[in-house]
Amino acid sequence: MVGHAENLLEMKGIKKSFNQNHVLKGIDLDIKAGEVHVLLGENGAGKSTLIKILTGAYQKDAGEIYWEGRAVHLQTPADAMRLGIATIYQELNVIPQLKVYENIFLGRELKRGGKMSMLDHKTMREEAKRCLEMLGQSPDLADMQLGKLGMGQQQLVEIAKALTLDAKLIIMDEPTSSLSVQEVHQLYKCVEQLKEKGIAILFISHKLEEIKRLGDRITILRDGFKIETLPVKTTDTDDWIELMVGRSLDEKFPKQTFTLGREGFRVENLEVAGASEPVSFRVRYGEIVGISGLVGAGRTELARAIFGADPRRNGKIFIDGKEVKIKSPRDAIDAGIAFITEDRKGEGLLLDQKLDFNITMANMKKFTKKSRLINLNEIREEAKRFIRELKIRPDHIELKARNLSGGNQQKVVIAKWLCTKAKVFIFDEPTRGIDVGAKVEVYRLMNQLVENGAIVIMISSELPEILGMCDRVLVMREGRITADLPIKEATQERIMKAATGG
Amino acid sequence: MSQVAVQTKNEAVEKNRAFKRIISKFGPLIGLILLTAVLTILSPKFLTINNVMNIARQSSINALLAIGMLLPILTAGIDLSVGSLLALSIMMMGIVTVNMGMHPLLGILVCLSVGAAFGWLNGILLTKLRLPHPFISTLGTMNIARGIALIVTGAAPIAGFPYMIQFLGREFVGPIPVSFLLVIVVYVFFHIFLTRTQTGRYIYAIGGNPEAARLSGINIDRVLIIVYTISGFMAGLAGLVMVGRVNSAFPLAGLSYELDAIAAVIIGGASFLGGVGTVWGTLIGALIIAVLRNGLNLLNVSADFQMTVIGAVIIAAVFVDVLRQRKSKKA
Amino acid sequence: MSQVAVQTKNEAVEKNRAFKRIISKFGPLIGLILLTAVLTILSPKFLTINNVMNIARQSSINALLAIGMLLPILTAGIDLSVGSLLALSIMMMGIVTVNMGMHPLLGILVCLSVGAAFGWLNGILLTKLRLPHPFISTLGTMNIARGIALIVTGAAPIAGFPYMIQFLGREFVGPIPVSFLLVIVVYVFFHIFLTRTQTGRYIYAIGGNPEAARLSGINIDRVLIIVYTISGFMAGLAGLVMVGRVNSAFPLAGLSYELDAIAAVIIGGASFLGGVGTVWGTLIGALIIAVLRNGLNLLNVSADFQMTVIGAVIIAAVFVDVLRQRKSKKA
Amino acid sequence: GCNSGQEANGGENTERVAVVLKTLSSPYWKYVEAGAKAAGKELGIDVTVVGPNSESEVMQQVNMIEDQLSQSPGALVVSPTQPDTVVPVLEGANVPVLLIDTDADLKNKTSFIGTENYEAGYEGGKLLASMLQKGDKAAIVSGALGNTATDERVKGAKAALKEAGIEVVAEQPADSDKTKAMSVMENILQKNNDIKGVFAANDDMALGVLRAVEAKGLDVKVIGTDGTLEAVESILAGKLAGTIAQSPYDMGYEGVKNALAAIKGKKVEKRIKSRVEVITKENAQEKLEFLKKIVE
Ligand SMILES: Nc1ncnc2c1ncn2[C@@H]1O[C@H](COP(=O)(O)OP(=O)(O)OP(=O)(O)O)[C@@H](O)[C@H]1O
Ligand SMILES: Nc1ncnc2c1ncn2[C@@H]1O[C@H](COP(=O)(O)OP(=O)(O)OP(=O)(O)O)[C@@H](O)[C@H]1O
Ligand SMILES: [Mg+2]
Ligand SMILES: [Mg+2]
Repeated sequence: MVGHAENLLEMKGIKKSFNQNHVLKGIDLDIKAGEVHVLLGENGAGKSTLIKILTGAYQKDAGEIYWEGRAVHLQTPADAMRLGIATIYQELNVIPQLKVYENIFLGRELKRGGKMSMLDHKTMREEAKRCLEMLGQSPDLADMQLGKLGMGQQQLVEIAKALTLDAKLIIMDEPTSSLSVQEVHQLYKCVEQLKEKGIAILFISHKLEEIKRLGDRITILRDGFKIETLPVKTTDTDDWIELMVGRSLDEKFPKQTFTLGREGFRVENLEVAGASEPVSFRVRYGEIVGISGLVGAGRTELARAIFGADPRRNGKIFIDGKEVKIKSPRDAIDAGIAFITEDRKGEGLLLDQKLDFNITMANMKKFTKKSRLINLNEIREEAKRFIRELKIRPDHIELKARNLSGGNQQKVVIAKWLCTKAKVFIFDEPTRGIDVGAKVEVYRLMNQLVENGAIVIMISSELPEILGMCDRVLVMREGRITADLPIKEATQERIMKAATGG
Repeated sequence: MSQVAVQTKNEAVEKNRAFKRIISKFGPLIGLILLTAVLTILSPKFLTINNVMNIARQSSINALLAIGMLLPILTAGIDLSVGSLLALSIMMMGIVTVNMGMHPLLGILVCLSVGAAFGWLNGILLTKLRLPHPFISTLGTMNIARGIALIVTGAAPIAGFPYMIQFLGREFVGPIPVSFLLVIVVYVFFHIFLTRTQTGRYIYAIGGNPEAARLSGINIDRVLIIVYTISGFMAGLAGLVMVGRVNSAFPLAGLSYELDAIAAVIIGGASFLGGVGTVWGTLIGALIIAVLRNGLNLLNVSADFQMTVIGAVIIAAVFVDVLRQRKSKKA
Repeated sequence: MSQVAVQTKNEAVEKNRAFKRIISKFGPLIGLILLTAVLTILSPKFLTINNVMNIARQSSINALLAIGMLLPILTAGIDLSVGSLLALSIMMMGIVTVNMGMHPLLGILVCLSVGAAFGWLNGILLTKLRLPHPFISTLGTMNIARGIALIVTGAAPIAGFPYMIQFLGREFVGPIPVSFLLVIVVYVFFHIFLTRTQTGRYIYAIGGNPEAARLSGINIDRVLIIVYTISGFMAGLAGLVMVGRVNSAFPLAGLSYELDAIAAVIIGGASFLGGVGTVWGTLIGALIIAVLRNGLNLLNVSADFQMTVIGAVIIAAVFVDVLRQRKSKKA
Repeated sequence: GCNSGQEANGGENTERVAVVLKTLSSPYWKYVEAGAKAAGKELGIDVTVVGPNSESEVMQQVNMIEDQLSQSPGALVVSPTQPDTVVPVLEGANVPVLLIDTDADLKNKTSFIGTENYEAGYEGGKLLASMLQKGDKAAIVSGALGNTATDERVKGAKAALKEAGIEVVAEQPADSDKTKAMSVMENILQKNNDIKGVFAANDDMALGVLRAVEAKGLDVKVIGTDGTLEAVESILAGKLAGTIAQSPYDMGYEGVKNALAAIKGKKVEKRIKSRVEVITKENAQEKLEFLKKIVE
């Protein structure tokens, strides 16, 4: 049996299960040269698993893969790379200790001569610089140690890495999830250029607008099956959603407006490292405040400074008008602050622990009895409650966090902080990697929090969600707040202007 | 009817899963059972009550050190100083009780607190001085403690301890050595500590992802100091048992015991990368080592071959575990 | 004018930064310099050419082991077997050249290949048998190799090696010992290997993030096998130098040398978590240890204090580095 | 060796003697083993010789004694590493117990066979002093501190040197390691290049010391302890000045022989002295031939 020659890639009847969990139950997929093929499905639908089979990172249980009409066996990532498949994985896969240009060329370094000769650092550096510029980045980045960059920039390095590979197919698993508007547009441009060159792109995303903009065909997965492959341009996003979740979704941003109360949270003269002036802002009860800005604008740094995660020289923090002294995350939690971090793997999860452990770990006190022992039953019950509420799947608490899909991991991190019963919630990119249906759940949750008298601050690089869910928007640039806009006055243009300074 | 069939199938799957969970929990046990089976066949003396009690007694010092070592390893650290701390603790106890003739209880107190105090120092060096890895701080205190142990009596051993001090290492309840009962009690305590207390869980959290732990409000420094203090304390306790067994304290006691303790922890399924490992695994690790040594002695394997065999069995014991895990994953 | 001022300031900042980069690169050097200064004040004999050459010679065995050890540590591993491999390599060389009277070159070949072969075995155990951590596999081979070294000659030493074998460990070029020249050559080689070749960079990558390395198409198993083979090979080479130094091979040679090698690597600024560490740091680490031992001998520090002092200096050396880094971060 | 013993007894219930040594990983203890096995062969009994991997494994030795006792041997011959540590376990033994090489304060022991290490060290010190002038400077290279055997030897040597008016200007440990001993000696010579003699607490260290001395081309008398083959060969070659041999072979032989006597209920002397041999160039040849014979 052979594949169809007109397809660059064909996957037939792909099956995969982890232990008893049947993730893929026979998936067919074909990709043509020069097309952008989108994979859509709920969190845990098996998208990442499917592409990991394609890249040789996982081994399939059954099925065939044809490359340019010929059957291929992909045992290792190197096999796939050799065929001309480049991949940007959902989770960052970088070496923090190496320099940016070394990361970009990792696995296929340039050499001065033959196979055994020494590396050509100079050319690699030059190439890396060119590629970074193409993505709208400063070429100086090439010589930085990768670990020193923020999430967004690290993600850009991953993209650069895929672009420099002379590939026929580039797989992008939620590449824009940690990028902000500007970088996203840069990426779109790249994708279009690649397409023109006849390179195929397999694109995974939960952002429907970008799918609409970039995609040629879309394949929808549900419950381990391929539901349908449709042309993107002639179908409606609402139809996709229905195919994907099995029912229709009434509203994407369930914004609720509450009556504004008194001031609940205030930051005064807080210095974000490297900024020319300190940051001050306040949040009132009944509102959701969004913080927008470009990658590296210092939003995460601001949040970390408030939370006591980084040392902080100046600045005061007030909750309900009373100053709280915060020197460490412990102090912040005790003062009633929760910080939902952006990097779920690095800062959020214990990958080798079970879900109940992860969900309850920031609030162990609550489960500790007078005997100083922890009530394991209560922990389990509490975890089950959150798993139900946030629709985390698979839903057994015995599972290790490592074995969850990206979006479900994100939900676990959110659950951990909801469990602390804090008064102030700082969400840093809370919906990164979450599917459309689940996003709505998270937004509802925010509404609920506000309704129950909590303060909610949302850092986000996604303008639609800022515009759709917030009552007020702060825009940051270079560590400063450059705009403070009520939602009525906030338009995409005004926010971008404040973010870029242009 | 098909409904029923599905249910039965699901139940079977559930049972199968539970069975696998047990297997995977008691994984290293298989290695121990295999080893025991082989030795029972090779030597008729092996599976006698007398010899089993020998093994229980012989394993107890390492078992106590190993459970102390489990904590640093769970936090992705290590404690190389335990052997030296054992020596220093018992020398100090000897000075207090034998040379100075003070009350044995005071001696025991000294023994345990010297261990704990040096362990605390390890923790301080690591957290407050921010030395890069406990390998270095504990390598340092390993030398320091051993040096002091040698200095305090000019390298002379101390013998003739009071009965009360010898009790733990020497006495029996029926056929069972008190030292092994102590091991059981200590292990149960640590099991509860690690699975049912806040600090215990924090130890796993720190090993699993220190940054996530810190951002979840865990005071890492405090937990690490507790961890190393406990490890030091256990070295003192192991020393107490040793003194009971041999009724003497000598400054080279416990030399390179850290290796056996670490081996027990790792054979028991813990990971150097932190966050993974159990109390019962560690016990089985310690028993595997003791059974192996005892078996080779019973078989009169010559010393040079013993080394080779021990090396091979250490590898084999861990390999059995690896095979098992691989199988359980496949199914 | 203000334009110029800014530029000058920038240049100053640039210079300052470059200076800091150098400092941070040669960090452990400060510890070495401090130590040297103290010893020079304490003993007039210390900073003489003769004594410096003594130190160079005495450091060479550990320096060779340490550079081999750097590789496993860079990959977040460890190699406990190097001391035993050293012993086995030289015993085999002794059997071939002295007992069997074969050509010295063949002996050298045997010495190096025994080390490399066992190192390769370590790599295979780790990668193909998938043992959980090299601590276990190399603890196993450490015992196996030592056992075999004892068995092959029944614990008897072998003396009377041909000149060609002794050359490396014994001869001088002018006042400089050949063994130290060898160290320099080897270190330069490793510097190039680690910074300028693909495999060298992969070693860092694997230590930094093995999963990312794998997904980037790096054949991790292959690199790890190379790493442990090299470490074993260096044990053989260190053995060759040792035989040259003492003109005999004995089965207990190299006992616990792995600890000194590991200490040198870590004092030199490498991290157990992998991905961090340099060749020159390791050299300085090995020199610090040798200087310390030499100084204590010169000062005739009594044996019991020596251990304590060594422990304290290990901690201090690393602490100086920590302080320096903290400062450079602040500024 | 033990198989032939069984044959000699024609299938009868053979007596079994268990010998637990400090270690079996050095030539010295191999000689003891050779002596014990030779006795077993000659007397037609079953002899088991065991010992830990190194002399630092004290508890392992105690465990080995327990494990041997649980196999009910006819008698036990022990050379305790840390004398006090074996007392509790041996006190409970219901078979004859003989100590060799190192004595212990054990009430129920049948006999102690050997030389005190102190005495060996003292002889070594005397030998060294006899080669030097009063007022000469000497150095001592000791084993790992806390190793009772080498510590005792050093004490003995120091006493003898003091009596002879030799000044000990340096005393440094080299952990019984040949290479370390060489480095230590290089460093000692750096400071004291007028040293005339060195006492090393074992032969391995003595040979390392000698190597350092030779490299400097100095005339320094080096005395070792143990009487190993390598040391004796070096003496014959005119390099090592001398060594003190404690007759390890005899200790092993006598240990087993007297153990059998004790089993048979015969009277055994409470204290059997084994020879201390001072080996210098004069008697080295003879010793060499003896050693070569026993290691075969
Ligand atoms: N290594 C693993 N072991 C066990 N289960 C796994 C493993 N990797 C993935 N899974 C499971 O496979 C299912 C599919 O995961 P996958 O990561 O492919 O989802 P996804 O479609 O990419 O979701 P998301 O949109 O959240 O990224 C999930 O239920 C997950 O729990
Ligand atoms: N650990 C670090 N070391 C050095 N520089 C860092 C570090 N973390 C972040 N930075 C830098 O600090 C700046 C602010 O980063 P921050 O993460 O706060 O930005 P952000 O607005 O949250 O953007 P992102 O979308 O990337 O999270 C960036 O230029 C980033 O490169
Ligand atoms: Mg995914
Ligand atoms: Mg951010």
